[in-house]
Amino acid sequence: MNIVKATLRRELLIAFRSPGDIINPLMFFVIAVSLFPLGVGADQEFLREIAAGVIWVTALLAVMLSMDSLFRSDYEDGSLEQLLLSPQPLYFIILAKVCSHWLVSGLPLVILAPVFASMLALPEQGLFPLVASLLIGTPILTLLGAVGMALTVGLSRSGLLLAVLILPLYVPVLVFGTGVVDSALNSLGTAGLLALLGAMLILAISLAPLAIIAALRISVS
Amino acid sequence: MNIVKATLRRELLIAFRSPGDIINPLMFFVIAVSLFPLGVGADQEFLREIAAGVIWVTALLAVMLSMDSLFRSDYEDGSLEQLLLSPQPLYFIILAKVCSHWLVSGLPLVILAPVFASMLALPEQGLFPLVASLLIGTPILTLLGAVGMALTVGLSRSGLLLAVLILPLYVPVLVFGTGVVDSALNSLGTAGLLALLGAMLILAISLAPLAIIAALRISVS
Amino acid sequence: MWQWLYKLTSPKWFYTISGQLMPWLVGLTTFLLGVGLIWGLAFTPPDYQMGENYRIAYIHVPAASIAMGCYYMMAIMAAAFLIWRIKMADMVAKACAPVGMTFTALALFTGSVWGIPTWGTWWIWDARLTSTLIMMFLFIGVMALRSAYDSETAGGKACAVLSLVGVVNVPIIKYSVEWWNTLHQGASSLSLSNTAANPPEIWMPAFFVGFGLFGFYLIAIILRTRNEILIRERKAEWVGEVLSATLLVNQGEV
Amino acid sequence: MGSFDSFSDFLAMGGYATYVWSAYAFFILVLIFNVWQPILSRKKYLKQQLRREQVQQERAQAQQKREEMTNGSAT
Amino acid sequence: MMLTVKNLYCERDERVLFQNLDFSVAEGEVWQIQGSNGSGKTTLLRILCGLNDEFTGEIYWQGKEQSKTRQEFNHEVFYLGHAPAINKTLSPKENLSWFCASRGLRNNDQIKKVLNSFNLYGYEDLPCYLMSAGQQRRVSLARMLLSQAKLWIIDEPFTALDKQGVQELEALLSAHALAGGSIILTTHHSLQMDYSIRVVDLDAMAGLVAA
Amino acid sequence: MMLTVKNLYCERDERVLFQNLDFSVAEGEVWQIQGSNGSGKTTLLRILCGLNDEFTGEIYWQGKEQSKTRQEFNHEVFYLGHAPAINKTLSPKENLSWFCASRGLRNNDQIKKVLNSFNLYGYEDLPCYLMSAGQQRRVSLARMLLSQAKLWIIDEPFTALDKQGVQELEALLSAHALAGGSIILTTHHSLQMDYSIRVVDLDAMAGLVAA
Ligand code: HEM
Ligand SMILES: Nc1ncnc2c1ncn2[C@@H]1O[C@H](COP(=O)(O)OP(=O)(O)OP(=O)(O)O)[C@@H](O)[C@H]1O
Ligand SMILES: Nc1ncnc2c1ncn2[C@@H]1O[C@H](COP(=O)(O)OP(=O)(O)OP(=O)(O)O)[C@@H](O)[C@H]1O
Ligand SMILES: [Mg+2]
Ligand SMILES: [Mg+2]
Repeated sequence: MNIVKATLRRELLIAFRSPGDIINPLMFFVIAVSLFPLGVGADQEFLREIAAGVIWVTALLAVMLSMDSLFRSDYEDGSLEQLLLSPQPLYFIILAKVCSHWLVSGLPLVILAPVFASMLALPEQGLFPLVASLLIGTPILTLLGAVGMALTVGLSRSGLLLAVLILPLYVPVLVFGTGVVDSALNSLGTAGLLALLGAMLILAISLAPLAIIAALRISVS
Repeated sequence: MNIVKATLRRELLIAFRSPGDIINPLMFFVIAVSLFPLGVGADQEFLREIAAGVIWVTALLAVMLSMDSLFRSDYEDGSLEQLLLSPQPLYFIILAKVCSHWLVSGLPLVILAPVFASMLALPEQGLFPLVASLLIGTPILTLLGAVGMALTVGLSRSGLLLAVLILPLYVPVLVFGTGVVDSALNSLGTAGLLALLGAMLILAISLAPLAIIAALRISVS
Repeated sequence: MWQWLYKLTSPKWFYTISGQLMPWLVGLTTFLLGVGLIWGLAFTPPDYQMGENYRIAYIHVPAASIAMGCYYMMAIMAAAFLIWRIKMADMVAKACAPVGMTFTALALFTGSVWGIPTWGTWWIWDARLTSTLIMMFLFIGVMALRSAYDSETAGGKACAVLSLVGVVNVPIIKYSVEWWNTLHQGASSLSLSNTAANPPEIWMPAFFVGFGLFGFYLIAIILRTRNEILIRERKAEWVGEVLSATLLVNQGEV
Repeated sequence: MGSFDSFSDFLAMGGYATYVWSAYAFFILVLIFNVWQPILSRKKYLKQQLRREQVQQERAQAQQKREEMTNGSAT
Repeated sequence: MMLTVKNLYCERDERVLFQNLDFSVAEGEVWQIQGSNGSGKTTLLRILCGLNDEFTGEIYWQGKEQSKTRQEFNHEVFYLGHAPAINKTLSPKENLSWFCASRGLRNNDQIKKVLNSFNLYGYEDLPCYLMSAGQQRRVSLARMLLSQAKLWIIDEPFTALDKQGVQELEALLSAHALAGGSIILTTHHSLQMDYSIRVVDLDAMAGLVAA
Repeated sequence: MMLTVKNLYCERDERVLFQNLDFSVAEGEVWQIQGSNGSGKTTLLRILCGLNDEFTGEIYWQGKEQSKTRQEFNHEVFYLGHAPAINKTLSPKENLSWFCASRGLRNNDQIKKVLNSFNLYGYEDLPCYLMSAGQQRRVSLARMLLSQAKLWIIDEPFTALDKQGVQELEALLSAHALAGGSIILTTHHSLQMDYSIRVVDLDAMAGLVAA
């Protein structure tokens, strides 16, 4: 698919030209994670218990807050209209856009997560499950967030509205994601939960773009 | 001061006309606080240890994210220019603006905090110190956030930039704020720490408006 | 004295003087760093407690203190820019942020690496570590703000305001974090080995590396500032001459 | 080799080789970055300046040509 | 007939923008939509190209109902709205190459030629935010030529163009119509084309909603 | 002389917008700043009222340096920019009453009268987002009368006004000047006032930065 390649190329180029879009979600993640030990105390014993939960919740907030750059500038400069009038299959264009957004805002979090997890004293056997769960979970977050963003991009001051709309939808991902790490720490199998997350991802990949397209049509008109 | 009264009146009117500005930070706070038990596990013993920290970190994020509505619309419709050209003392106008913003976005958090603290099993002797620390601490957060907002209001795509700028500056408030609750739970005196927070508030009230004015002049020109 | 300070605010003077000074500075720095590093790495006896790994101190300690100094320098330059509108001050402040960030990163990295054998973990939420981490965030924040502005002057002013707000906060952060930590866990278990109590063979190389690294810090700042001068003053006649001269030389290779 | 018995001893750093040498490697990295990046950006700037001059010349020539053509057709 | 509009009706905020609107655009025709500010020109163009469905009435594309031949319609129609649809961090070349891909074309070699013909030589690789409003407009218009569409629907194409740019664009529009293409456009500028132009006047169509 | 400008120079993006600009505005004078798009009219007005300090040269207000008499200057000068400075969730009355407070005036009773004179009778308590662009503009202009300023600096005041609105505004400007006030304005519309108007033409002032 030529259009998928072209869209990926375009989005990644834009992201690398305005590095804030990549760095800021990552920095938000890093700073917010560092706030927790300051808030709840630096006791190692204690930190390891909350490490996975804190990392997951913060990653979730970072992904949600990074959504703003997905459709906003396209909406404002009229590219979104052109996109909706494209004769190429919209489903794949949207998927490529969301995918590249995940690559620049979600993937760096996943890569950096183990560093901060071990700063929060997460035991070693929890590291790999954490990364695996984030790797499968954050794309779901990005897809769901994209639906919310598509719904609110036409509103002049969306701000925290997006948070109120999509945070509740994030709950299952959070529960299963932290569940994976929990099972690993309790020496239980993680395959089942990861498979469940995988199934959710497949569901999101197949349905979310349709919802996004519908939402974008509403926002543009 | 007539102008202070008039500014308070105007800001509160605007806030009550667009209730999202009041409800959304509160909803964000509520949802984000509820995510933590889901993320770190619902064990009561354990939740009580993190309750104060989680409430403080979430309140801090909510305040930070609510800042967008402080100067954004004034910047866009040109009111900010008029404000900077006012012959009245700017210091007090700005202070009145920030104060009314705290009244609609910070105060509700403070009022709702004990409810969520007890949902997170915070022991009773921690409730009053928590509220007291939030009552003194959130205005500091609002003032510092206003400086960051004033610096970024002119940028077309600020996004998470505000978070990167001001979250590090929030650290002392967070540390002293949770310190108050901690001391109370360990049956130590809280007066000293609260006095320290109060001193920081006075410092912020006297210096932050100056920084805000300087930053707004930069953003508007 | 005043005249000299006044001269410093002239980009042209800074450019020429720093250009003349550079070879000396580079020579001195290479000498100090070279002697210090070789001495420290190979010729000082091992520490009776930590063995060989204390050799990390030769870079860790100066890196940390220069990073902190860099933040204060940035704030002073910010004040000079805001109050007296000295353009040179803004150019130096702009150079301070990335240099300070890399030095902070160096202190963090060497400290963490050192922590693995000595503390058994590469990170604890100790007061000094936490405040160093936050200082790194402050540097990154300043850089992010500047890159978000299109206009050079507006970005400079905004960064100046932020640096000053930050510098008011730095001591408060340091103090608060120190206070916070002692309540939760004893800092005594982490007390860092005291260089003053050690014999001169151990701390002499530290002086060499320390001053050498400081020299390097100056070089890094000067290099960036010189670039900035060329870019911002490109319309000045003397820069035009410098540019066309270097362009002529470079045309061959480009 | 100073306080070490042999060069391999020096490399081994009393068993702390990974820590000491990785710290020094990062140190060298920081040194290189802080010199290399400004030099690189200086080169880039010079190149850009050169290209700008070229484009300006080309545009001036193209403009001149167009003017000549329109003048020619007018007379 | 390429595009046929039957009995179109649209209202907004209690005000009828147009009603009983009928017209057909044939090959080689240029239609101008006229009307004062806020009379509904932009709204009409967006309805025609399918971005707005708050209307009643029928639109046919080459005899078939427009909403049922979307893909084909999108292939053969090019829309340019008020907004330039140019990403400012990308260069003209990058912007246009994505545009070509989004229309399923592979004419990357043509991009440079088209840019030259729009007087953008030397700007191909400059990020668009460094360009003036008029130059950005030219990049936006360059897509018209690349699109290979039969019908161009363009909203205020002359904004931000200087005198020379206006003349060139008028020549381009005439050439497209002469080659058998069709054009629907709005403009506040008075067209100076050697080509007969048909007009829809929306001011005459407005009215109040019957209570 | 109310406002004296000496040797003003301003450049942007390598382009000199104006240089060696000198003029003095006396009481009862109306000055129009002319120039094509992007020639620097808005920039000049913002410099004059102190919102922009990226310039060299001197500005005097009633003989004193402007930057040293800020408070007095802000009292006696009214600026209206491109943006209307109207909060859309507030009603005209609420908007204007804050404006009065921000200038230290207590003329709440006048607000209604002024609104009536701007043909906004019945709209005093409607939130502004329900009003048309022209009506919003009138609310914005109403502040001119309320401000009690001697010098009005107004950027494109005629935008979005209908014919009648334009006539009324022109009459208002003349009246202000006749009463001894001064005006500096920009407009693309050709003024039809019975009043002699002085002109600064910025197109003549532009130039390239010396290499
Ligand atoms: C990530 C971990 C670490 C960070 C961020 C860090 C940071 C710092 C800072 C900010 C200073 C102060 C420099 C000054 O005041 O001039 C310092 C000094 C010092 N650090 Fe570290 N450090 C870390 C780990 C370690 C470790 C593991 C050791 C050794 C066991 C160590 C030993 C020292 C010594 C000996 C000094 C000099 C002490 C003094 O002058 O008071 N550091 N470090
Ligand atoms: N999103 C919207 N929601 C509600 N009403 C709208 C919307 N956009 C435009 N309108 C109203 O619809 C009417 C027609 O607007 P439209 O943009 O079509 O006018 P236009 O003829 O293109 O004007 P212009 O000459 O200014 O471009 C206007 O009265 C406007 O107020
Ligand atoms: N914030 C800015 N930063 C840099 N350049 C700017 C900025 N705003 C405007 N300019 C440039 O300054 C020049 C003058 O702009 P200005 O807005 O003063 O023009 P104007 O005469 O008011 O135009 P118009 O008739 O369109 O209102 C333009 O070339 C513009 O590109
Ligand atoms: Mg229109
Ligand atoms: Mg203007």
